Amino acid sequence: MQVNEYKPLIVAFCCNWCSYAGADLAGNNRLAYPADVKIIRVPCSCRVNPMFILRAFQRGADGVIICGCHPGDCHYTSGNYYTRRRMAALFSMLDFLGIERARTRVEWVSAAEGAKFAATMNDFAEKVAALGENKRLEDLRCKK
Amino acid sequence: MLKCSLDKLQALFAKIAENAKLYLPIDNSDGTASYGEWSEGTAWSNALNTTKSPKDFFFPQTEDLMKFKTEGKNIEVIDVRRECEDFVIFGVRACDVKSFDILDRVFLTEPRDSYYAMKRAHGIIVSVACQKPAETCFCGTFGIDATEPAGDVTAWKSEDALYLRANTEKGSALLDKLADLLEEGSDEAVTAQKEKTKKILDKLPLKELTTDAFGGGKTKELFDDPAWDALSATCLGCGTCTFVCPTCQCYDIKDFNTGNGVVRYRCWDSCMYSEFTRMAHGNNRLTQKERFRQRFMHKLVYFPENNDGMFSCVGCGRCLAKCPISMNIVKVMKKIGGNKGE
Amino acid sequence: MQKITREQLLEKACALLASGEVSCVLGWGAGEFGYDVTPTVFKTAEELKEGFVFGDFCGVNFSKYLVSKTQKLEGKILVFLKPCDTYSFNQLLTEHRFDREKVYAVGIPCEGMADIAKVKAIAGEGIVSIEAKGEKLLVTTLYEDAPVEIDAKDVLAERCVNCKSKKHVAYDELLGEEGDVLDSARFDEVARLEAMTPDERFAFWQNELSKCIRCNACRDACPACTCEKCVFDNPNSGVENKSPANSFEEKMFHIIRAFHVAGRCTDCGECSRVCPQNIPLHLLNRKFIKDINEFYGEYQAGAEVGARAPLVNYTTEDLEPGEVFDRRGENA
Amino acid sequence: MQRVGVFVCWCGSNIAGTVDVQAVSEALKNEPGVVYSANYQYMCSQAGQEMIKAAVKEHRLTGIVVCSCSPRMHEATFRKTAAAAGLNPYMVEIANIREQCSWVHKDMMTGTEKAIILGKAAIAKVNLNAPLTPGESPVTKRALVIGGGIAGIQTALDIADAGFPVDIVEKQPTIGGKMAQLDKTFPTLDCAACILTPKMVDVAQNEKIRIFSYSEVTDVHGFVGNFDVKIKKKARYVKEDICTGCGACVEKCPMKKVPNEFNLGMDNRHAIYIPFAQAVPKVATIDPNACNMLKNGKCGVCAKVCAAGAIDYKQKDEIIEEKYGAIVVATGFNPISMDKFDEFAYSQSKDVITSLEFERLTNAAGPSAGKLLRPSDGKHPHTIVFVQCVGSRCAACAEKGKEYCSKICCMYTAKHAMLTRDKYPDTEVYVFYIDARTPGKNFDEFYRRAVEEYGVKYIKGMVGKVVPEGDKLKVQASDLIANKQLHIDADLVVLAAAIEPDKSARPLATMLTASMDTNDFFTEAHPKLRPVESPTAGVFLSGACQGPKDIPETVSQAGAAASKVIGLLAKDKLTGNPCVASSNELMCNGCSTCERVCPYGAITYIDKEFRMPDRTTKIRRVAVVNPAVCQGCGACTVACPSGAMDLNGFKNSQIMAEVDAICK
Amino acid sequence: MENNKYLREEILRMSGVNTSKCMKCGKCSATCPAYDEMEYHPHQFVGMVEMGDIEPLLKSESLYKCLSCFACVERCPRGVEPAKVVEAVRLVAVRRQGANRMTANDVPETIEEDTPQQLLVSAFRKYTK
Repeated sequence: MQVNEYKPLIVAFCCNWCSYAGADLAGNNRLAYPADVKIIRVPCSCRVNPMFILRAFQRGADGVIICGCHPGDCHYTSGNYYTRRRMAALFSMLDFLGIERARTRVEWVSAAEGAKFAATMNDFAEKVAALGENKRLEDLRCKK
Repeated sequence: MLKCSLDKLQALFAKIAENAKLYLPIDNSDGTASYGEWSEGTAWSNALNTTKSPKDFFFPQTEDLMKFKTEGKNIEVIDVRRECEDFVIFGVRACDVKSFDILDRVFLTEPRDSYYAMKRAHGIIVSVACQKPAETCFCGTFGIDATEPAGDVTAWKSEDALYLRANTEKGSALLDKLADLLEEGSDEAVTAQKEKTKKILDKLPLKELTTDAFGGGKTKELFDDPAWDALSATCLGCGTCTFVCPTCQCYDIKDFNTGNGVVRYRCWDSCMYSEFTRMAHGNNRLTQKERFRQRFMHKLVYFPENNDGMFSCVGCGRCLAKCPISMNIVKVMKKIGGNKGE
Repeated sequence: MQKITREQLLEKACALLASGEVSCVLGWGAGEFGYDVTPTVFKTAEELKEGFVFGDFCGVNFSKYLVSKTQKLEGKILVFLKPCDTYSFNQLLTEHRFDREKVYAVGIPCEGMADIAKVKAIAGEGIVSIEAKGEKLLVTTLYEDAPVEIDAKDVLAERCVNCKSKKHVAYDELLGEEGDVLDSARFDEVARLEAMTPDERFAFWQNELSKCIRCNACRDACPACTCEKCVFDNPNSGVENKSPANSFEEKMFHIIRAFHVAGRCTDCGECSRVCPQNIPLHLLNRKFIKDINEFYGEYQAGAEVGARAPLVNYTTEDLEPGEVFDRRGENA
Repeated sequence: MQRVGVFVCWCGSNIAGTVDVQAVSEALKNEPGVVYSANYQYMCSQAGQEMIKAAVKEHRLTGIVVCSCSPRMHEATFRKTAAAAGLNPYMVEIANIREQCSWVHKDMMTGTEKAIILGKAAIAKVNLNAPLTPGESPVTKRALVIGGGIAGIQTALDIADAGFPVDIVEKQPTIGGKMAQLDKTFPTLDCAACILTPKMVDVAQNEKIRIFSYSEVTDVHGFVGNFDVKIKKKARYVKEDICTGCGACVEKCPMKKVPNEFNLGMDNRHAIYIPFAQAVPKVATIDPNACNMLKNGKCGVCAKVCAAGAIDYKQKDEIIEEKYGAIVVATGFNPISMDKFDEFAYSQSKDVITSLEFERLTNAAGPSAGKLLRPSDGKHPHTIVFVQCVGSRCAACAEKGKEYCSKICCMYTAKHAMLTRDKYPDTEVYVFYIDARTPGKNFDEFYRRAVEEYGVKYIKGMVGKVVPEGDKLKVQASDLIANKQLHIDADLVVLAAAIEPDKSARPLATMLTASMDTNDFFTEAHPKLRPVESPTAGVFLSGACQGPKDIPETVSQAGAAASKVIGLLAKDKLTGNPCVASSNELMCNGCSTCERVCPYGAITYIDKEFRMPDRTTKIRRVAVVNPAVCQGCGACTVACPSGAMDLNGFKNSQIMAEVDAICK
Repeated sequence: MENNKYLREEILRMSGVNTSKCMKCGKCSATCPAYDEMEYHPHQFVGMVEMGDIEPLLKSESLYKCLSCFACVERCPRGVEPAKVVEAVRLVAVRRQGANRMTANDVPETIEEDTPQQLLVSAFRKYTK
């Protein structure tokens, strides 16, 4: 019997000004990345509440990535600096609880970095796929 | 009276576990005990009581009631009730056994709660008499004899043997299955054991606590007692007392949207919470004082009023041990009503 | 150092009540067995003389009560603050949670409070009364003929063994001598967990958090959790939940709670003290504190009023979230 | 419940090539709230838009989901369409099925599946959308310029030129700033006073401009278009409107030994003084710390000699309250203190001076009337050593120097060296440099001229120490190219001190809630694209307060800031972005956490009375977001522990609904 | 060159200095009191270690001319700490030869009669680690 190839579900939060535009640029340049990466547009990476990340895992995501402007380039001047601290603390805590490090990531992608966006998503999807399904932060009720 | 030598205890457990799941108090690493499923080698805890009461077996903290699924404009309702298997709860103390009577009053009178009833029908309770009551114990206040617990089977533990007596048909059936490991025993050891325990029960610091001031019909007298203010002044409004209480039975029903359908479940709720029984018009009890009063008035006045004088406290002492601010029913009983100044 | 006595506190409280400086006293009320002390609002000298106690079981952090009590009670409130409580006191002031003018804070030195579980482990069950005698505790039980003598040092609560400071950072008046900020080993246990493999850590927390009964005692006792409405109680927050239906919800609650108090938690240890299931919740908070110290420089919440907490601050040179792990190295 | 219409765009074959648009619109038909679903070749075309408008009418739609290209492309288009159909424009959501789906996936099945999920997410979001209306606020047509140096002057002139009233607040008794103290300006070597003072006069004569000299801003409230500012006009004990600036009082004042700050303390002034001849306003000021009359009530000479009767010893500080639509910060810079640089013997010898002091020494109006004489003995120096980068690019110790390059020193040092050699060809001039940085029009040519035509000895290396010995300064330095240690007996050592923002900038930034970097330079809204705006709306930056700058740069930035101000003041009303944060006051703790992360100072606190459930009332501090100032980043929403703060258009519930839909 | 790379890293590790911070201003050498005695000067130590050109330094007498007065450390505007680099190179040289540059017996000949005892003691502390 053939086993279905496991494909991780990835939620990508992208800031409107840099990373979402970077994702658009990846599209313009037809740079492929896995279809299991789904993007949610937020005004700024600092809009991403840890609750959203946990929610995604609860609902079946296998990896969550947050993309924002490069430090210093934030449209709102300081949003991504807060993101950087919040996520450093949060990811460290998830690691402390024994949740795999490779399931979460923060990446800075500018509006000009379509190639970086695609490469990042390919790499992230690969790393998450290597971990297999998210078992440590899953909610069985939400499984099909 | 039947008897099983203590060195055959594990064999006894194994025998029980052949036919039904067996749950018993197990020691935790932090000095507390909690109910867990027996598997080979699992030791029975000596602890007086578990932190969480065994009400979980019949009325778990969360319990799925049903599921819905929407497909287009149609709703499909899925019954999640399943016939459950027999199970044995071993080592239940007198107070906790009594708590089941109280829960039965709530869940088994019409309209019967089918979820509770199902589990209750399949649960076999093996109680065990207390030998080392704690300072927080006051089951005597509610007429419970710690040395003579009810249940399907009652057990007494002596130096070398466990004495067993079936009280119900379910109990007899259980003991019949264990016949190979049991022998006839005399009452003497048990009587001696009881006498010894009674001496300690007589020394308990809360021995004098009475329910004289409480019971049905006392609402008017006690409701506006000025002492409620001071008693409730520092209550945090957490649910610790209700969640460790063997008799608290309030629950909330909630829907959880899984994305693939909705699970309707119930979970324990606490009258100490500000959201408790919130309705369209808002909350009934607006201050912590009113919520605090509700909990104790319910246990000591309203419940007996509706249940032939049965108090809905069994004196297990869990809330005395666990309340973060050490406020509890005993302090309430001493300040409210006739016990004042005692 | 001279230990502070009940009589000293009583005298102070009665004097302040008599002078009209304060209208009530937030203090410790006597219990049934010597260890079950209840925080109590005393309004008269008579009430104080009858019910006020002070001893080795007065661990309650009163700071949080000030949020509601300064709103509800008329006049000034006298509150006794141990060194660790003063940090919470300051943090609440930083967050404008109560009116400083309505509080008269008396700092009292603290040699550490006892953990009743540790007392029981030594003296056994059935404790009827506990009496302090110098550095010793005399424990009378149902099962021992003579009182059991215990060294108070041997039964210190974990948070007191690893006390971070004997210095009061806020008070109107200080009784006794001022202490110092201490070098404590409070992060050792966090470091021990960090050194485990992820699988071991997962197993550890899975086991601990599975005990959670969501009684909310940790939240309701926490001086940092003073939200008018907690997100977990708010049907519109999207994370409202009343009971841990499964292991995800257990983790969710504790992760979010720890995150919400990160940078604001003063490490007073109330969460672990009140947990009926003995879950070492303080380790989650300490993990955040340790990380913040390591990533962004030492920070003690509540050390000064008005300080900007690390998670609402930044520098342009902060480390990247990915570097957190590079720095710690791959363990396992 | 929303009535949602779904419109799937083919975008020719751009989308339809890899996404089965028919299947997508079919699949989305059954989603909750959807009452209409269609697809069309080009949704953004006239016909496509008409189709949407018709559907809104026919199906009484309350929300629209367009599955099409990126919202960055056509969100505005479809919002207009919705508005034209009578819907609130913010009831539109876009599912990006082109850039983020059809263009990155090759397989039809994959593309279709993903497009359906993205569509579901957009539907889930739009179901929770609420109509949003951008707020409007009026604009006070008056600008405030803080700082009266060349930056402030140019900004004020340009704004006034466009017809808007401008006030300049200057803390010194005169405007003019640092430029007034300079002698010549690089690279053209025209005299600073010759080009600056006419501008100062223009300011004085311009009817649209008011000058508050000897004044400070003490309080700022409000927001873009509506600032309420308090200005403290310090008592100068001279009635400004009466004083003619004749100078009789100055001449007669017996208190003559007050160090003259305009000449950096290298000579003295009187207790009553006019900083320099071309001061604007040309009005005398009494230094209260030096005046005998003010200190002891004895003297009163100036009052006696003043024919106009302008002296008023009883004058008090005055607070002026004014409303402004825009604020320009032009607080400028200062050289850093040389106290920590013991190795250069600055505090040991009068003959070790800073470059600004050198400017005064060579200035005709300076202490030596323009003759280059040693401050110690008034002799002509024959060997002069210039040291660059004193305190600049200094990463070793934050208390000592600055990590950044001060940018102007290379050029003014070349100027000083060149002018010295020009006027006094017998002087040996050494310049010790680490790098000579001369990017700028005609800058490098200027520096090369100093070397090639004027014979200034540029030595790559740093001075290690300066030791005064007799009337000489023993200079020990490195010549890195010759690999030698040099020992020079110098007569004068000139230190190119790093420059730092004026000390008044930090408290001002706090008042303005404008952000600053670690060096106390104001931060610009975007380093490349919005260089003259502060992140705080309505606050603009001009000159060296934003970073080290020379005069040409300062003037061009001043003009840019002015044009931004004019653009703002030209509007009668400001329309905000409706996707702003708002606080639910019932849940707000008033803890100030959100205030701390807000980059715009959009959050303030009020004490509000609440009726409690138990019918008592309680006054609580709660946050209020000013929608005119908030830019909608959402930093506050995550900082808020109680979840009281939410962001319109990107509410917690909306984002979580998207997450749910995607993960389903 | 492999060896040099290793050596360079070792020196950087031992000294704790980041030589790449150097801006080549020469202030260290400008301030160095032993400059004239040295073949390679403080800034050259920093520059040569950064380039991995370390062998000449190891062979140079300059190593022992540095007085460790730390003037260069004090004056460096970049916080590079050249004296620590010199010290580290010196340590490498001493380790290579497996002994100190001089033995105690070599010392008396080289000192002047009025050299203070204090100087000898501190010199010994320094050079016999």
